[in-house]
Amino acid sequence: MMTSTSLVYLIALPLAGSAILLLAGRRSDKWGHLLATALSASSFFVGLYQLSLMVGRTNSDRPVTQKLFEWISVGTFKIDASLMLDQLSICFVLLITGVGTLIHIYSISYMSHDPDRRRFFAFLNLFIAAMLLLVLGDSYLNLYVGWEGVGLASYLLIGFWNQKPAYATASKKAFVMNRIGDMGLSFAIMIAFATMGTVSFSGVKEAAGHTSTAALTGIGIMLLVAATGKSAQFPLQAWLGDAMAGPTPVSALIHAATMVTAGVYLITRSNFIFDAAPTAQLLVVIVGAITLMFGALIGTAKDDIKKALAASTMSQIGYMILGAGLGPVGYAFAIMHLLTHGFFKAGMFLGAGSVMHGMNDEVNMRKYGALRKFMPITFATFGLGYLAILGVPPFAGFYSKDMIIETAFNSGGAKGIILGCVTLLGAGITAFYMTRVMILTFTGKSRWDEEAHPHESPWLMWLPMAILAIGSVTSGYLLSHGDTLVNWLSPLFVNHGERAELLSPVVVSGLALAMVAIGVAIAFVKYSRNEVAAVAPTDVSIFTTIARQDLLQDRFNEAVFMQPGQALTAVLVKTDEAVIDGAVRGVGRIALGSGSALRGIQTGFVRSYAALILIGAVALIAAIWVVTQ
Amino acid sequence: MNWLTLLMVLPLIGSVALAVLPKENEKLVKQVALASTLVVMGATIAMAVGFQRDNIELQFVEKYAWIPSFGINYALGVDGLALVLILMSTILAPVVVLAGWNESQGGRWSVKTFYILILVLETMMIGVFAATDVFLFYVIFEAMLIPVYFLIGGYGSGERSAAAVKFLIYSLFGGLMMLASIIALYVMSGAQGGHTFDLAALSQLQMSSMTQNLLFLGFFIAFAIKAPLWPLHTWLPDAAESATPGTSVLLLGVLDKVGTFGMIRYCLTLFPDASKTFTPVILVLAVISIIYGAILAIGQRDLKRLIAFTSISHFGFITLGIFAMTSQGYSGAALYMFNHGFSTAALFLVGGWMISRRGSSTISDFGGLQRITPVMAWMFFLAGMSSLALPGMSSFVSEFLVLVGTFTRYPVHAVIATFGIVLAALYILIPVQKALHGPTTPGNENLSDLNLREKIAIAPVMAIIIVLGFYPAPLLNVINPAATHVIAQLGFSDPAPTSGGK
Amino acid sequence: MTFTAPVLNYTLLSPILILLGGALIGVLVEAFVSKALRSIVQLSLTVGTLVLSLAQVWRIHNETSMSAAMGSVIIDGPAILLQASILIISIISIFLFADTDHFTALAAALPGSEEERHSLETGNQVTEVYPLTLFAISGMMLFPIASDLITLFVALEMLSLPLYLMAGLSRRRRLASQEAALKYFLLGAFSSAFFLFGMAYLYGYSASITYAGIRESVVGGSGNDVLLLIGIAFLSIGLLFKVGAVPFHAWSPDVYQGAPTPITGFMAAATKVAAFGAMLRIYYTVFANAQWSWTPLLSVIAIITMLFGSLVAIAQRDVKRMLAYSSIAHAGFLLAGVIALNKAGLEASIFYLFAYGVATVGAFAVVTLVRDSSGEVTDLNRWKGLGKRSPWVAATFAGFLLAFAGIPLTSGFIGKFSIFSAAYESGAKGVVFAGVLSSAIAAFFYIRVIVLMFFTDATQDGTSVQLPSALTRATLVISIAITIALGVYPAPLLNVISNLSTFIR
Amino acid sequence: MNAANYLYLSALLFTIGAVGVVVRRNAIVVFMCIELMLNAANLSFVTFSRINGDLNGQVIAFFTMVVAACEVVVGLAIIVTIYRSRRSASIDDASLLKR
Repeated sequence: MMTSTSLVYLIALPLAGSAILLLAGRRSDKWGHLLATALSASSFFVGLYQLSLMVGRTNSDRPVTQKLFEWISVGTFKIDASLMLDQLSICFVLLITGVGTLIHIYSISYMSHDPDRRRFFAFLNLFIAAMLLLVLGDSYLNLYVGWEGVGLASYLLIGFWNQKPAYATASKKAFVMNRIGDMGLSFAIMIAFATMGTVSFSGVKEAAGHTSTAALTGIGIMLLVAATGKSAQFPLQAWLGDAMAGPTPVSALIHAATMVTAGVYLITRSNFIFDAAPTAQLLVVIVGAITLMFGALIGTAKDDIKKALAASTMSQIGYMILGAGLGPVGYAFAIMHLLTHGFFKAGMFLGAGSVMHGMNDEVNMRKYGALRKFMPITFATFGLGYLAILGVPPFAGFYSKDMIIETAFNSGGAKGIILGCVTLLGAGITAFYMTRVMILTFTGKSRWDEEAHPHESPWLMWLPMAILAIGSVTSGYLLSHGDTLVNWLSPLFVNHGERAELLSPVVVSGLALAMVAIGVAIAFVKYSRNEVAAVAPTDVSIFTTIARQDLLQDRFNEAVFMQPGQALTAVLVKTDEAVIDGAVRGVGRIALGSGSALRGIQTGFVRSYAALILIGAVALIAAIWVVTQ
Repeated sequence: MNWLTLLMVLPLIGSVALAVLPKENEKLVKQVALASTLVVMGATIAMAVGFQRDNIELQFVEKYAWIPSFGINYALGVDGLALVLILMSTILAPVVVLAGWNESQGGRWSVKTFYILILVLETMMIGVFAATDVFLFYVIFEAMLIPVYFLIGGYGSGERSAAAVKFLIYSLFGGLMMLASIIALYVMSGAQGGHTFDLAALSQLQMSSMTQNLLFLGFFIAFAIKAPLWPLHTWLPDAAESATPGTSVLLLGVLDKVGTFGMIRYCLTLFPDASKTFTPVILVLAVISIIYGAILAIGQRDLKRLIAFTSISHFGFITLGIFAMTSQGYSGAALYMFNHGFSTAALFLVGGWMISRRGSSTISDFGGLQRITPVMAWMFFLAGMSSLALPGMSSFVSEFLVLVGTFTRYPVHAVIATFGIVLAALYILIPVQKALHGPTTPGNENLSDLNLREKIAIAPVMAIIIVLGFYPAPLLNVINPAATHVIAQLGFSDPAPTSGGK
Repeated sequence: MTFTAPVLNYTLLSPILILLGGALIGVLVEAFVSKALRSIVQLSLTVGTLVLSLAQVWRIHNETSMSAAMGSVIIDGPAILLQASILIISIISIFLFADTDHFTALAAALPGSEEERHSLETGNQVTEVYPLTLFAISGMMLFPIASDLITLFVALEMLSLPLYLMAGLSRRRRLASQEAALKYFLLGAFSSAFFLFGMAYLYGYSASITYAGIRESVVGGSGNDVLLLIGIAFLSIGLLFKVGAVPFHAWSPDVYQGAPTPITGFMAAATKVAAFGAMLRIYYTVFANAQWSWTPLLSVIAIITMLFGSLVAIAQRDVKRMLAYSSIAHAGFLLAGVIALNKAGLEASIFYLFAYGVATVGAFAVVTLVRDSSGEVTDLNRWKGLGKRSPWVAATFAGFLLAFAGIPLTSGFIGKFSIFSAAYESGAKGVVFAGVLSSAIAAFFYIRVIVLMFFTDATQDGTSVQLPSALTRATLVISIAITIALGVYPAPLLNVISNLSTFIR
Repeated sequence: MNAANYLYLSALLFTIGAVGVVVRRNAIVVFMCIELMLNAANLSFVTFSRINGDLNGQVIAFFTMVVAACEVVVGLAIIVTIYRSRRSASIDDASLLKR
């Protein structure tokens, strides 16, 4: 494999940025954000440069590596700190640095009033660095470092306003649930090392051939667990909604465009394992399917614009995971949807941020309405994103999502039918709740509080939105035109022969559009025709109630994990004091007690002492008698 | 040149110097103490430079007759493991002195006495790791208790004397168990070609498996008390709660390592078969300690107790790694000992500063520190991250090595132990949230942030934690040869990849 | 039958003869020297005698292996070592006698009587304690070197009778002191009756009163075992009583508490050396071949003694009683040395005896310093905060306690280690284990005292530490120095011991 | 007459003495009991001396008497002082020191 000397800069630049900003402290308040943005941008250009190099080479030579130094080496457990950039990771690099830079720019203005803006940018840079490490690491362990690094960054950013207890809790929740996922990843690594003796991607890829399906399935499932944690997939999805506590740019970058898609990357990257472990692969699909419905349903009931978008993110990632679970044919489409989603979802989040910016941080959509007139640019960009996520041709989503739906149908047998229907239904619901968001926010009558003075955001904010909007219009076409992306990625995946088509693309697109139309229609009927209450109505169906409570996910976790856990802790704390330490103290008390008891012998009367001696003598005689008999 | 003796003598010279200084001039006393610890650190580093990595023999060996009629020698020498631990001790000493600049005030006795005790303790810390004569080891092992006892009881807070007594009784009991075993070894050596306490010679003794098991237990109990292994841990939280932060650092960071160090140096070397016999039990205890310690830590309201329980969990990891009998496990454990020294130091020192500023060690009394004292808050956060073994921190490398090394031979134990990392997230983030986040709780609106001295004290610790996280090679290269050597001696070799039974 | 004139080797007997001479002179001094000079003369006389005797012991130490007085005493390596130990311990403890405040002005006077007050006021202090001490010491010197039953019995009484009296000489709490004397006397006499009866049976068994003769019959195995066993048993009672082994210990706490503290220190240290010396000689030479019969019994007694002493000591609130029980526990440890019945055991025991004796004297020396208006304060609760008031005294006491507890770098640890390893070598694993266990228990109360002194705040009750007089200070310094030195670098002494310690049979 | 009988007698006397020490309260009587034990021992000595046919036993008997005499001196001295200060010769009264 070709080696490069410049990969490290991708990571080093933003890392240096965060280090400088954190160490320099308040001194760098003036210029910190600019430096951070510049570094992120420069990292993006390094990425472009790498891309240009890569395009120039033939398929087989495209991946490049750079060994920095020997990180851990004990016995056969040898891990180099080395990076690998191939067709897959370059996509991520560009997404991360590109969208990342835009969001840096956006934040300069968005956070301008926050006293801690410098810290915010430091964390953003830290995130970029960690995320790049995640996608550039050449072994599962290196990936793991980035994996937890982004977790840390996300923790810091969700809790950026941690003086609000609720936010602090949200960040803790996110970290802990991610840790559960990370545990899965470490299991995967352990199994891999124990069975294959290596944990580097290339090594595992080779070894996978002669490793038992059982082991591979184990690894696969554990990787899936990791993915569910990081990508907020069922059953570890609960943290994403609360993660919206972070500043909106964060939600856009981390919890929409990049970090949450790491799971998809992991699964795609580990294609050689999943291809060889059908069971694991099936589980991936199931998780994806469940989550996409789960998210969609939650999305229908949320009045908080960010939470609604978060729910949709969850659901969209469900699509990607599902796609990735469909095997060789699916990987490319999963990635494609990931990229397009990166554009339109980030765009919409920034839009939401812009709206909040104008509505002094109001997030309840029931308090919006008729904002179309007041923030046209926001409306436009958001609208484009809306069309993209719906999958209306020729917008981005149309290409990426339909591909997944189509592949789902064509994955064969009942499985195919079911998955197909689920994805279709999901598309419908998506259309419904996104339309709902549009209507509640931008159309209809205004339902704001008095003090709200909605206004368009400054150019520093709408420019990134605009760029992303362009992306969400064009990216789909560009990537899929002539199967650009598919061919680009194909060398990474073992190609199986084409499957028999159940439905032709045209039919699928037709169905999908139909579903979308239905969804939109319902939404119109429900929210545009009749008046929307400024406060959420309480006389709603049980389903709505449940959906509003995120399908009871938190209640479930509390009942099943938290409360028993806390009970156990309380009990153990008591037993440690009472039983274990008690036993020790007991021994002491026994000694003391027997001591004072034996004191009784010392009566103070000479005669009793003499008696003791006499008894002793008699005892000796008795002993002798016994001996001599 | 007798490096090791030199290292042991230097602090003594320092303490003598202190003894002659006037009690009143506390500043001078502190400066002298700091200076001597720094000198020792320098000397240690100088020695470490001369250490030949790939040589598995003991190095810097010294041997003089001490009590010939019992075949007792004053014999010193270090292998990679001992060297690393001595390094840790001598680096921590100045940090502790500098960090705890004022913690010696308000004790029962003068500041002077405090630092004399510290320096005497440092001598013993070096000796206990360097001793290669079992008797010498035992002597130091026991004698060490006395200065610590007075440090806790004389300068601690709260139920200090009770805690000190508990610590002493526990340790003495363990020590006597070990003494019984040592006597037995001595007698056996007499029966098999001359009384001796030379470690190498004793490891050649022939003994029935029954005897070996009993003697092993004698040693192991002593060490399991030192490196608190469930269920012999209950002295640690009390001690840590009462001791001054600096003392706690030396106690948990260094002295408790004697336990895990002893398991390797004495239990494994002297009783290989017994070690194998008891491995299953010990592994279970280790795993219990990991989980139990973590859960208890989550349940604590007092910051110092919380840190103590996290250490119990960490010692579980170390023990697990030792008895996994794989090179990864062993090196991981050895590295873990080193790292734990520093992450605990960080936690205790920063925690100590928080406590002394707030005048309370109850976690819920803090709150919103991140806004008031950002630097201190950051340091505490970083220390916490290192304690939960975040990748990029040195502790991650060691913890992961332990887990991987264990998994290859004892997957089930490894899997259960891994749940510890989730609990770790909880026991660190809960205090972080309570103490650093949220609104500022009344009472600490105007706490002061770290001053320059404190920053200087904590900086090297953090530096080590992070640098070793990305580049642990320097230590691993020293440890690995010893690791492979020991594992081989026990007749083990790393399990080959199984290909999952295909 | 004809009597042959006895042949005496005066050189070998000289240490004892010197002591006796000194004692007699002391009696005369008591009679004729004016009361002003009396104490100082007595003291210097006594010390001089002791030093002279010690010098004499040194002179004869390498012309050993000879039996003096027609084989009724044997001067051999162990004898020299034991005599030297006794003398050294006596010297450092005699310094404590100098402070006459401990002793009643006039033992004959009624407590609280006009007579007593008068003699106090006129400073008419009788100093018979010095000659008594010398007599006792000479008995102690004779006890371990006796090699026939008569000498043994006479020596026993020689060392006991003065001690009975000395126990009653306290100036304060005289009733208690007299009671102590009475108890000590009655029980002592009682036990010596057993001792005598045992002698009778040994004589009956072997038709000989010399160790050599008895050993022959034991080796030969001829004769009636019942006689032998009863003999051994009853003889042992006498000896075990002297060393204070359970169940023959009961006197020691009361006597230790009642007697004047300097006496207690002297008694606790020196008597143990003498009694164990005799015991070692008898068991190692005379009864060695009847081992099968007595080791089990002795082991049981040893175990009970260790555990009993340690356990009861925990519950004590009086320093002197606490030390008494600790000395019981130590008697148990020393019995382990007797049981060992090998060279290592002998060496260990001798080392232990010396180390323990010195530390004991030192400990009691500290006790003499802690006082209030009405004399010594032995209630532990009033020792609180001693470390604050006078750190050095407290630290010294802590040092002795650590030695008793057998913490490394003190003489106690080396002693404990050597004696246990010897016992283990001879297969007495049970005893060793009990020993280790009781050491753990014992540590508990030694530490408790340290906590009291250092970690608890003083109660304002007029308890104060008297500034040690030059002589007391000497005692303290010498004993702590020896205690530490023997802990850090015992090699020289151990070598001396191992060169000398073989019994002549 | 069989010498063994003297031994039985002496054993008997010894036991009586020992029991006496334990049961009697008066210091003097107790002391007498001890004397009885000593003399029992003497009796055995003499008897054994007879059995073994040498004089050692009898010599010891003499020694014993001397020693016993000394004991009497010391003992009486102590008992008398106690009596004078307590106005009672009952050894049970003297029990200040206990536990």
